[in-house]
Amino acid sequence: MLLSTRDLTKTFPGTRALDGVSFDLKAGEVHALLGENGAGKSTLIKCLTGAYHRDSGDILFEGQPIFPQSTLEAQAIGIGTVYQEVNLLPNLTVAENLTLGHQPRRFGLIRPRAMHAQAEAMLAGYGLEVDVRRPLGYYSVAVQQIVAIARAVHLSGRVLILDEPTASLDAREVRMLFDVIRDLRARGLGIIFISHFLDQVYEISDRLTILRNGRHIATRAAADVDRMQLITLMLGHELQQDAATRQRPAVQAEGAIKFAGTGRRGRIAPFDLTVHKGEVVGMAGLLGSGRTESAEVMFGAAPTDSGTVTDSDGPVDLRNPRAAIAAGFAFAPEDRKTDGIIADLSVRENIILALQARRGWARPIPQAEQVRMADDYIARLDIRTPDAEKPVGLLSGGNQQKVILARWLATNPRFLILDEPTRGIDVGAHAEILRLIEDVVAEGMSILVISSELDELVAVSHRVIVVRDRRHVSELTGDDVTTDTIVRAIASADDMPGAGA
Amino acid sequence: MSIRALPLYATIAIFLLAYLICYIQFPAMLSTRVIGNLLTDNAYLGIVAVGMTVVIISGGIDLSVGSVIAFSGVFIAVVLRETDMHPMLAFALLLAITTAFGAAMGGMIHLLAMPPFIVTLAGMFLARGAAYMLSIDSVPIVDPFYEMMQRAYYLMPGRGRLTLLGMIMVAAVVIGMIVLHRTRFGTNVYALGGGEATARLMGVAVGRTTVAVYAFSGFMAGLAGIVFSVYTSAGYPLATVGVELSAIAAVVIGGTLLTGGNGYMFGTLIGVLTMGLIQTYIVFDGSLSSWWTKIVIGALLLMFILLQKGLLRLRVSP
Amino acid sequence: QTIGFSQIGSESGWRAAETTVTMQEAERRGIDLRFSDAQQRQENQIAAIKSFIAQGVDAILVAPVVATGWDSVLEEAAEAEIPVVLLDRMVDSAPELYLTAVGSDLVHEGRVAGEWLVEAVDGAECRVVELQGTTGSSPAIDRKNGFEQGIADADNIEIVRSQTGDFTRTRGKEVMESFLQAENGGADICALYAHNDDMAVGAIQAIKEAGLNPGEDILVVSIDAVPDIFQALAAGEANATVELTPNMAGPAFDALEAYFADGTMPEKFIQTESKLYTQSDDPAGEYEARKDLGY
Amino acid sequence: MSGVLRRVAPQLLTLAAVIALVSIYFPMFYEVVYVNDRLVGIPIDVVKRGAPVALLAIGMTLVIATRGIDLSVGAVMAICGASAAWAIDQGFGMWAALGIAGASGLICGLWNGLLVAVFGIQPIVATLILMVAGRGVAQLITGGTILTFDHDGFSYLGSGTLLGVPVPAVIWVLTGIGFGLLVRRTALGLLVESIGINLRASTLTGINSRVLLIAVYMGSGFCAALAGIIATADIRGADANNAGLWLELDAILAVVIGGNSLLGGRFSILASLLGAMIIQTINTGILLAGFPSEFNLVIKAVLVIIILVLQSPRLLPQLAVLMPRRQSSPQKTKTEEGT
Ligand SMILES: Nc1ncnc2c1ncn2[C@@H]1O[C@H](COP(=O)(O)OP(=O)(O)OP(=O)(O)O)[C@@H](O)[C@H]1O
Ligand SMILES: Nc1ncnc2c1ncn2[C@@H]1O[C@H](COP(=O)(O)OP(=O)(O)OP(=O)(O)O)[C@@H](O)[C@H]1O
Ligand SMILES: [Mg+2]
Ligand SMILES: [Mg+2]
Repeated sequence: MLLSTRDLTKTFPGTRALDGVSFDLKAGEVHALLGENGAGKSTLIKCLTGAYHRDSGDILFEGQPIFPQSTLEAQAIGIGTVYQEVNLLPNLTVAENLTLGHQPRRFGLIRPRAMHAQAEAMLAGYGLEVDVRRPLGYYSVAVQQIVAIARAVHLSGRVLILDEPTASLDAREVRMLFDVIRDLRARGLGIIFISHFLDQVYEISDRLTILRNGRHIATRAAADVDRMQLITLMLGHELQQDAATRQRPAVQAEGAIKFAGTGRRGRIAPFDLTVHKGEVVGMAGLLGSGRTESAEVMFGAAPTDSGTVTDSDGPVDLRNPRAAIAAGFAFAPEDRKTDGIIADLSVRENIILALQARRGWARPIPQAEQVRMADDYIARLDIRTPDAEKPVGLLSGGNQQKVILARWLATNPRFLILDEPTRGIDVGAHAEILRLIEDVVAEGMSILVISSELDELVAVSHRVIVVRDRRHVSELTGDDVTTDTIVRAIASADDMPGAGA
Repeated sequence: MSIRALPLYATIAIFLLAYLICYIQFPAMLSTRVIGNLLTDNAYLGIVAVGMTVVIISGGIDLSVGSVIAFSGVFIAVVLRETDMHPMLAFALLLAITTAFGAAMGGMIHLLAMPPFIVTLAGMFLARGAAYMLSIDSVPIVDPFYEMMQRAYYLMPGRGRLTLLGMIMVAAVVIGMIVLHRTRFGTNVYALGGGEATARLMGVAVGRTTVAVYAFSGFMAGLAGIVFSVYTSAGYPLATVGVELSAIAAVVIGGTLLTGGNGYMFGTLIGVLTMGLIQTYIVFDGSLSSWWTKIVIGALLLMFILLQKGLLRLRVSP
Repeated sequence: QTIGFSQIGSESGWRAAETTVTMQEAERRGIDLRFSDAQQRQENQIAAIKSFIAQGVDAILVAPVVATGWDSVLEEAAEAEIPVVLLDRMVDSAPELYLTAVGSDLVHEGRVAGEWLVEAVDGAECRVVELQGTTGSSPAIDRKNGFEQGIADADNIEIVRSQTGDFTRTRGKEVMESFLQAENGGADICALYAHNDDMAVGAIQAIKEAGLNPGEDILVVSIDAVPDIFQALAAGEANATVELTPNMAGPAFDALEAYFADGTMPEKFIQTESKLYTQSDDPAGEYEARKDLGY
Repeated sequence: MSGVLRRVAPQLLTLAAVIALVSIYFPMFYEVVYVNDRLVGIPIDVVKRGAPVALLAIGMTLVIATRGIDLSVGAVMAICGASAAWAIDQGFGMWAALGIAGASGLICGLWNGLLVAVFGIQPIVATLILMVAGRGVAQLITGGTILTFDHDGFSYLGSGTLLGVPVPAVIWVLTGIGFGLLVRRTALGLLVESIGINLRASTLTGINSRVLLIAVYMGSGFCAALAGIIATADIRGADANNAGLWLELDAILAVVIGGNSLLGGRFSILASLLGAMIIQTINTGILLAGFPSEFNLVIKAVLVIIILVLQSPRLLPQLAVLMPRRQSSPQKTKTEEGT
């Protein structure tokens, strides 16, 4: 065994994140770690790499017990890790991020040129066009993720750990990553791979370990479990399969919101878009194509500098998010850590925050009402938290996403913009969120969904807008909404006929 | 690289512009005398600002430096008065003390997870208090070695003096540049300023770096104390009150963000010279009452910062 | 004539008055006075003097914040042949580095205050509390020493408490309150000695608020002779003050004039009078005479 | 209520410890007597003398909760004191003086708030500007002198008593209660904490963070104005140079001793006020103890360091474990969670 744990236990106040977990990683295998949000996957790897100190249990590296006190020690024995959220430093250059801690030196001084060459070499093979001298923060989340992977791969002499590395990557980049992983596996590394995309799990993994509520449930060869069994192992029950049957209520004609020539210089070309009441509009495109920018413009987070927005009552004021919220808009952003959650506030406070902001400071929501709302949404969205008073920053990623959804649902908006709402969310919650979208749409809410998962878009959208190079290049409706057509629209060099750009 | 350096360019441009304006009003401002004075008079500030830059880039702040300078002067003066130690030995002893003092503050910040602002504020009280306990009176330093250091200057054409003290400051800046931009420690400092948790996950030895950062600042404050004691050939427990704020202002004018993770050592030198320029301009003008002096310093400070922000916005937006 | 004046700051009313008087004197004599405020920092003063030299002024007045550390800048001025006159505080540099110094003897001021107290209590037991100036400043040190010399021979007088009041009214009042608390509500205190009038004025308020009569229950003696203390003297709430005149510039300009005219070297130390004022010295009149001097 | 008590327990314990320490040197500490219609005693002195720092700490708590800091409060005190004294001197009367002083404080706060919220200048730097220039402004008003006045109504605010209690103490307690109610009985407290933790996310949630930030700095300016009024009324004169000198540091210290994080977010005004009283007890204790002045700073520094170390986030949990009252074993938490 390359790396194994015996009876690993880790407790946080109010939560037992790991409960006697035993786990083995062999050399030359890709071992997927699976489980619902909050199952303890990230906690397990953080204990393995010394980022957390375990309460009890053993960690063995090649049969020898190790006691990593810091990630530095883990790196020293050849464990490279990509942690769940992009964990590099945006203020350092790409090269500095890649080489931090092992910069080439002469007489104790860093040699910048050699450092840049080394960084470029580390990035070769990922098909990235970046200037390693630029600050990392200049690049998109996807680029940052790849840089993080490149760094971890470089550091991984023996073990590579990837905690949801693909959440913000598109298909092409995932393919490239998998090529790298296969290559490393062939060279005898042990690789731990965490993902909520079961397709990817089946594509790359040799074995699977399933955690639930901090406990080890099963370890199987990937070939021995089928998808349904796997999901049942993860959830502890079968997945209700009603989301697959697509029966959407027809969109309503009145109450549409019309964007005409809306745009912002340098961010997104002016576009026209009409969102009907009770309609789900999907938005597809490659990373960096301008989907988030579209959403920000539509929510007033990046105010428009052209065009008009109207509804049946006349012009809609979208000067800033506050105005947009007053007009009944809502926006669950892509980067929940920096744009979404208020980490130190409790789940309850995070849920009521948008509603409270809209009511104004002078009319506080009564405590009892707050508790009722929080409990209600915790139950409805199945948010895994010991209680409503836990700081939201301590929840697992998927549950944080649900809290943000709850925050916006609490304001009962008429137009809800969801930017990558299911990123990092487990299969169970994924299905729940899709069901939720159907529910609120049935009540007449309009929704714009931005997602890199085309299956998901196809499953929920009435209509899909395809974005490329910061322009809305085409619009697919009705039976045209299939993964195939979307992929083609994204890839095609010229605009499809009937494009609404 | 160039994007990160924009604030630095803006700072340099504003400084040159300001100098030009001063020159037009008072041609004597461009004499070697004034330039020499600018370096010498701000030597202690420049040195302490080098340490402060490192601290601020690491995401911290060091309020103790002004008191440490005062302590250093008193310590050296008392040691030289009471013993017949050679000044160089006293310097070494002092630098060991101030470095250890800085390291102790860094250790507290790291081990007890206490905010730097507060730890160094306590350090500021402690160092000043220690200076009082050594002597409440100002203690003159009479020592041939000191006289030698004071007289060590190169007379530039135009009777300007390029002094040893000024050169020590320039050397400190150069060392600071090398440490910050060309060592692993320097990159770790930037990493720490970018985000401590992330830096830790990336394998930066956060504790060691924090201690080293404040030790470096303590060392520089000690060095500034030595320079200051040469400058005034005395130790005075009431000296350099509020210098920490001047140093912070100089670092900020130099384009370093107080939030940490961004900035350049060279910018700090420009910031220090800018502060010196403001001071010189006010003296040359000579018509400001005590209160207008304060208001004008504040207003010029504000102007520099707003200009810098404006320039950056202009450059970034298109 | 252009003369540079490097002032310490404006930390007290007395110093503000000194600045005003200096400016008035300069104007009266048609001197172009370049004023620089050092905000209480010696390094600023040194830099200012150097800038004056670079500017090429005809003479420099300095009110040095501290005695030490002026050698090299004074040498620089001497090299540039610019005469320097010290105002109200001394430096410990070689006398040939400056033309003259105008000032009062701080130790002497303290001694005058002490001697007044010895006389006033006339042999009776007296427990004195002392409000010191800013710790480490030369007036605080010298006025303390002087007072102690003044009462050295009187065994009946004893300083029982001594704390810094930072030369300010607020702190003077606060510290006096704690003295009163600590000394049996003030019943055990016979006299107060304050290093400046501002602290005395604050302390007088504290004494009144504690239900005692300043000037009677507790004798009050202080130094500076600012207008407000004369009001207190007139009201019988203070007993004595030692004058420190803010007109240091007048004698300084006189000396400079003589020097420029025919190279007359003035005395190295021009001492101003440290006059003692008590309740019997027409305090109301003195107040009127001073109140517009910019104190 | 028990939540509040648990929050301020460390501060209460510290205060008790400091009082105990002082009373070793000064056993009469607890003696409070009623003479001449006023309470007299050291605790009374502490609550009276602590008024400026307590008032500043109230505003500072809010500013720090937004992840800012206000270095200008000392200078703002001087400005407001000076304008009040000027108004009295001009014979505008008490209420006009109070109005002018309060308005000056609000304007100073507005200035800081604009620099921070609109121009995006970092709080330390933005308020440093007013810290430097503010004293100049104050001296401009007083003309560099100590502007004295004789007005019994106004002096009452500094040295009067209400039912035996010094008026400054009444003012800070009422202000503390007022601000406490304002932030906790409305949603302001939550919104302030929110922008302090994550400004960007809060703005996206629809909080008017710009206006809120400005309001918070204005609140701090207002508290500084009250402190300035008290300081001026106390000595019946405005001392532009020394009023509130370095008090910003004591105020920040009070907020931190109150267990509030300098990184913004959760805050407790009550705890900050206790912090201010801890500091004032130390200050008064030093005066009473009768050490030579040159020891003052070292004693204060050492006490503050000890307090901060004992309250530090790393040590506090450990100390809690040492106390036998509630060992939080994992098992127990588990069952609690289950029920
Ligand atoms: N620092 C922390 N403090 C307190 N609780 C924590 C902390 N980190 C994680 N937890 C809790 O531990 C449990 C496991 O979290 P973990 O992040 O390991 O889940 P995960 O399996 O990685 O979930 P996801 O798929 O959403 O990433 C969760 O209940 C979470 O709330
Ligand atoms: N692979 C890449 N190489 C270089 N730059 C990129 C790459 N991907 C994105 N960028 C740049 O990153 C910036 C922001 O990307 P961001 O992900 O925010 O765009 P987006 O339209 O929101 O993407 P998404 O469609 O994933 O939401 C853009 O300026 C884009 O040009
Ligand atoms: Mg995880
Ligand atoms: Mg996006």
